[in-house]
Amino acid sequence: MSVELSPMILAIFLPLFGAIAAFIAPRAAWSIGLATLAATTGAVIWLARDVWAKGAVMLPLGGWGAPLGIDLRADGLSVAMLALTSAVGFLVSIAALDSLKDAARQRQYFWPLWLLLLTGMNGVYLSTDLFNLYVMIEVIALAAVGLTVLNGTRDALRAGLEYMYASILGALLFLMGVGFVYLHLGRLDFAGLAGAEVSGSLIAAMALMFVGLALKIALFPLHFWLPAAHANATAPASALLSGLVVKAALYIVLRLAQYMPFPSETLLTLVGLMGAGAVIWGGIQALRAERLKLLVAWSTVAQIGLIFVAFARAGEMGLTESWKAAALLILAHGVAKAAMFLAAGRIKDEIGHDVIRDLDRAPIRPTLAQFTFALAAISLIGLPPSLGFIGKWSLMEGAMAAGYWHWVAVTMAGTLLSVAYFSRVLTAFLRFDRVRAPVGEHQGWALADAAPLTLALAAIGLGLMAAPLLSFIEIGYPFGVAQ
Amino acid sequence: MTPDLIYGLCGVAVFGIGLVGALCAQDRLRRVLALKLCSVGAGFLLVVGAWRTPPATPDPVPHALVITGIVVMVSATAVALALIRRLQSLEADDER
Amino acid sequence: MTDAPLLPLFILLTSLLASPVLFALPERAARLRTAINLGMAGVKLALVAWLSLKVAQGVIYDLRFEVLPGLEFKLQADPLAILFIALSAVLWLITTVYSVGYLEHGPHRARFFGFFSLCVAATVGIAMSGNLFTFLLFYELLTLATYPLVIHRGNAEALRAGRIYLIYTLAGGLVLLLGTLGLWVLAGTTDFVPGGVLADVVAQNPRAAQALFVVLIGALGVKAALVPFHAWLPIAMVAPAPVSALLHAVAVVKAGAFGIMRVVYEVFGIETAQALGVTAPLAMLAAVTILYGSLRAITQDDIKKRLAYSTVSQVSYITLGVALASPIAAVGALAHLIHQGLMKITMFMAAGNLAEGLGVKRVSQMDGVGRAMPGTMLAFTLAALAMIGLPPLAGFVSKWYLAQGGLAAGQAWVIALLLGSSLLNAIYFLPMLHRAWFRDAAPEGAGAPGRPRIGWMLAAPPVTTAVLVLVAGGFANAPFSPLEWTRFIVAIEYQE
Amino acid sequence: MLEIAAAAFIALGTLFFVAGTVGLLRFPDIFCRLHALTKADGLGLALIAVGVALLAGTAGAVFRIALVWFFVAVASATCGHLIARYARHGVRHD
Amino acid sequence: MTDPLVIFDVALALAIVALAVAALSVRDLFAMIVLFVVFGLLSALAWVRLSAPDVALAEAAIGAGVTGALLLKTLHHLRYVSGTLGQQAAYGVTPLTPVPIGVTLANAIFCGLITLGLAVAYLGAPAAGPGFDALVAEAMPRSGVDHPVTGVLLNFRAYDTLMEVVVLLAAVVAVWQIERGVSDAPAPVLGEVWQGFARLALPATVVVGTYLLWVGAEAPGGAFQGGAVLAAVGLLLLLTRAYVPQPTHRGIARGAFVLGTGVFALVALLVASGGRVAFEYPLEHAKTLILLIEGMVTISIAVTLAALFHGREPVAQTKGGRDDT
Repeated sequence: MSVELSPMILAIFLPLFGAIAAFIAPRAAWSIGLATLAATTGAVIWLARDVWAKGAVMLPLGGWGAPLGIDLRADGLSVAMLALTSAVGFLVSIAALDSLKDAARQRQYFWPLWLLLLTGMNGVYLSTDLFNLYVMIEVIALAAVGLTVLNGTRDALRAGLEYMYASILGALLFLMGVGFVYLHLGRLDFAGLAGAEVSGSLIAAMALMFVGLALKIALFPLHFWLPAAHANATAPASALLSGLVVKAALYIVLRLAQYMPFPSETLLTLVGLMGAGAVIWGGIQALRAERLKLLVAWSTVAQIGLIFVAFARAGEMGLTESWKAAALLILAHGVAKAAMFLAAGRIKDEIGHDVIRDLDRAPIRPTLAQFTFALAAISLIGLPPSLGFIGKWSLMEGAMAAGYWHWVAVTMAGTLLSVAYFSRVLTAFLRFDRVRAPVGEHQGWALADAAPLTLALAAIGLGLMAAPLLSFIEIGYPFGVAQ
Repeated sequence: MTPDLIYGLCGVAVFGIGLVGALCAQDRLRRVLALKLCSVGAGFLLVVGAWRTPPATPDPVPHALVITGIVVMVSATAVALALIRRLQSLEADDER
Repeated sequence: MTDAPLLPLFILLTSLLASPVLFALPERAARLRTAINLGMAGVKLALVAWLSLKVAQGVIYDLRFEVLPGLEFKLQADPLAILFIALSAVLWLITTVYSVGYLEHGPHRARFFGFFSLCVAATVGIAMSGNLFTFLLFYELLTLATYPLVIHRGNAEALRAGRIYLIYTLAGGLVLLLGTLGLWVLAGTTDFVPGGVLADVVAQNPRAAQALFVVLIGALGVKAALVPFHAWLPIAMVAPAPVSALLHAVAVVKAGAFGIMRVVYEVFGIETAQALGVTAPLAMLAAVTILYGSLRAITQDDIKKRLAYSTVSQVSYITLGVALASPIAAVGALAHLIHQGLMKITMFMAAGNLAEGLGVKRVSQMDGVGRAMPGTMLAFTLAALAMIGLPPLAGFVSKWYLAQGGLAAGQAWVIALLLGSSLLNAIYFLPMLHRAWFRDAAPEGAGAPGRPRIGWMLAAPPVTTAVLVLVAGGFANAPFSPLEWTRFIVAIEYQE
Repeated sequence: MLEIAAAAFIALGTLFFVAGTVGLLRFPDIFCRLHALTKADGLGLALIAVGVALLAGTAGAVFRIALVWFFVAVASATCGHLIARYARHGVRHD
Repeated sequence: MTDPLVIFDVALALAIVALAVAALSVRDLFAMIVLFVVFGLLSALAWVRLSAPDVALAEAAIGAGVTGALLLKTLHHLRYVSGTLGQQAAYGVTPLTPVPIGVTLANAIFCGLITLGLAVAYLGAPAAGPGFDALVAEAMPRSGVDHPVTGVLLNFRAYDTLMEVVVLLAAVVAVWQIERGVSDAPAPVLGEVWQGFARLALPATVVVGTYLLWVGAEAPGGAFQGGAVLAAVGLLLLLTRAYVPQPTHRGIARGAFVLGTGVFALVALLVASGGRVAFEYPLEHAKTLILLIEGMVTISIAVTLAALFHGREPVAQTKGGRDDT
């Protein structure tokens, strides 16, 4: 009797077993963690090959099949998200080895929490059931809160508690939405949603789920919890939270938009307006932020806004294409923001603080981390040839073709704002006339910088891979076409 | 006036009350409690939804879902309470 | 077909790949760094020579790589590209020698040369871009690569200048993105094709085409320092001398002017642009810039600032030549692309030598410097006279063709403009020459005659470029001279 | 017949509960209130348990009802004790 | 003539709503928790009325019982660290900044409107139409159990249930992580009567918990309800100091936390052979496997809930109580 493995099951179960092992054996946690990440990445590659060869693949768990049972489904988009998660996760894990090397206790808990987080995220990307999604986002929420407060400082705990409240409330709004879906349809799988007629309770369900997810995504004006939480967490945790965790809820919004009969142009405009608000407000706050990590966190708020603008860029008619722009921006932000948070953490560690105004007073210059930060900024600003640029290009192209000039204007304003706030940081990196002590020479290579640098280079280089990337995420994903 | 209607409205009301608490309550403990009220409200909706016609044998699936929801909620509550305890300890240390 | 289809890519990679290596080199490894720098510059020069030969034989290079569906990263090596690459390859080598000498003991050399290399790679990329999308890519890369060079000194003044530079150029880049997108949406392609790709659009929707023209020229005008987008250029002269030399002669300003050429000739097409009625306003704008730059130059005491305003004025000759829409003027414009580069780089390197060797930074300190540094000042004098347009120097050749073109296009006012501008050039350059050669040095102060402490790596480059100025003017009709090559290009652009 | 008896028991039990509740609301201090609650509710519960047991069909059910009565009685006695103790001495820690 | 039970239903619903309002508005936090527990119990009663005894059991045991215990424990801790243990009532332990009444009012109106909207949507919902009941009825014979809710939990939607246990695991990992270095509030002395009660209650609770687990296969009850009741045993042990967690017990505790998840996931994975997929139990072994999973999950739930109540990880007390950087 041989066990038949499926890559989808492995993508969820490997991190789960890894988390269990890492929790039971704290001393070996880091090696278990890295091995698990490597194995999970392998499973995702296996899955990607399957999807590439066969198109979307399904797995009816327990053999029951939806709607009674729960199906796992992988198509281009979900594999792209899985790949983003495991690749970024792997590199962040490597970086975590170094940045947690002096904190035994943090290290001991980092790995089980992070692997549980990975379980939850992979589960989200493969799920096709609304209630299952609710459970998954709770797994993510608890593990993410644990990571947020890993360093145990008072600010981190305060931020973590706010995050927890927002997260639970978001999940409960989602659950209430699930209740309304059940009330109306009598089933909870995506396929059931796809053919549903629009009714009052379905609109209520959608509104509840959207608001709940927006709370988890930190979409303006529900972003209040994010900057403090992401800025005060320890660097690898920040990278995971900002780069990956937010994306899980974003992905659910994309899926819901795919399967829900989207009711109106007005709603899409509203979503776009919220995104525009985030772009502007996040940009202004980033300009005013005094600390490096806070600036980076506010830039996450702005970037999330941009993703929603991309989603709304061409109205209801353009939705069949717009999601691709949003997906590209999601991938771009995931890679670049992880790199940026890791780099910011390195800079903070080396210099000893992260007050932007005084960064240039330090005689120590972590050159490579600063370089990494700059590369990540290029992608986040959206300068060519980075993936961020390609995403922004798709956004503006669609908006322009549809004559939605206001979204073009918002994007340009957001770009200028991001130039302004990132140049504050770059200026501090390159200023030398206020240093008290002689500046050390070239800092040389540090192994801790390897992971963030790789991520930043990927954020730039993936821009040139955009065409194959796009054709991959289109596999098995007939957006806007009811199944 | 059937029980499902009565309790359905009751659930919606409890959810709304919880929402008010989650947004307005200032005490940390009270906010946790408010969130728990929201979850009970959502539970009501699902249990009521199980009462499809004919109401003789309610649908078991939502029942299972609500049980799952209750366990998930107690986990989340425990984490939130642990955060509150730790935070309060730290803040009390600061005052001294 | 070709025997080395990837040749353009190799030319791009010589400097693009040199850059990370230079970044990674430790600060101490000065000799290795110099070796890599000069070696790569030499290799590039050889490759460019090979490429020019091939292109002259009619070989077509065309490299494509799909980035988004239908949207390509495209490198091509047409004669216009060769013109610009050749300029950058020659001047890179010379400037590298100069920079090595200039920065001999300065800080952050690894960083400097890394970005320097990247900057040249961007320039080469701009030259070889086969479509506006690729052009945009390298245009932004150029901005990013030059910013650290501009603020190399790392003090408050440099950072302020850098910030202004970044705001101007990135905003310009953003507008260029808008224009590129507009082109993509309107025409469905961003390719550079002689004769343009917008004929249909202009016929159907002239307003949109006009708007597109304004957006594109506005975006490129920032780097080309067209009034009113010129303010960054005089401020950015706080950069070290080799950077200023490169910025003014090859990289940034020329990238803008080159972009205007591509847009007018190969996006709109000269006939379409004329039909659209947009060339005349562009010519007027160029004329205003020429006069404005010269007028401002007169009052500047800082040598580099005076040179910077002179650049504002001189680069617009190129735009003027393009906008006059006559083949002869076009020859002048293209020749000036080269000639202005040679002249201006000479002057900036000379100015750098004055500052390094004698501490002279202001015009008022220049008394008697000719005797202290005769070689450098001879080169400076030659370049200044060429700028004014003294025959048979290089500047004269381009002005001559521009004037001819103006006449041919029935725009006689161009002659007046050129004469006026030459007069202004004389007004601001001749006093400098007078001070340098005919005044005695002040007994004390910065310009005091002493032993100038500059090595051959600083002294030789300006002399070399001055000789090139002489040669380019004197042998303008020789085969493979810039002028000959521009005639070849104009024949293509005007589809004769 | 059995049903009438059961109804009577339950009604009587409810009466005790009402009395206990009135005591809880009306009595002046904590000890009196405890007294009313524990006494009246204990008896009320017993009466209701008997009434329900009369209606129950099987012996097993009767046994379970008895268990319910027993545990509630023990628990309420313990709770009453703890409350009284707290009211008398306050919380003590070791 | 309306059904007399309707009056009961309306009264119960009103009581539930009133308790919810009271719990949020009462000033004394202790009273708040008590009102909340009553609210939970009445909700459970309402769910019995809606023929959902499993849910009612779970809500009474976990939603009201364990949650109430957790809240009380936290309140006790907060009063201890803020030095207000001696006071009669606990009027808030978080330092409050006064909020303009307008803001509160606006929030309340906003939530009211949302609730009104939801109520309208609910009333407009066509509650008729097919649910899962037919599908469940059809699939029950192949599930290996006789009770539909257990069938759904451990077979049809076993994946959800696995993830729910994972949530519990995540919670206990997070709590151990969060509470490191927090010193424990002294437990109150409860006296001999209480000790005696605990001696009586302990064995009874164990029996009830095990019974609930066992009966789950054919009647209301199951792993979660059983686990919660067994967790009460843990609570009793902890409160009576019959059991004091020691640092040396951590390994066992970790093992107990992950036991349910681990066994559940392993079984789910290992049954996937011979054309079956994950979670597809072979019919002849379904009952055994489900019972195995339920048993392990029950142990994990009981230990985990008790650990959540106890809070911090038992560590050797070093100076200052903190062993981290």
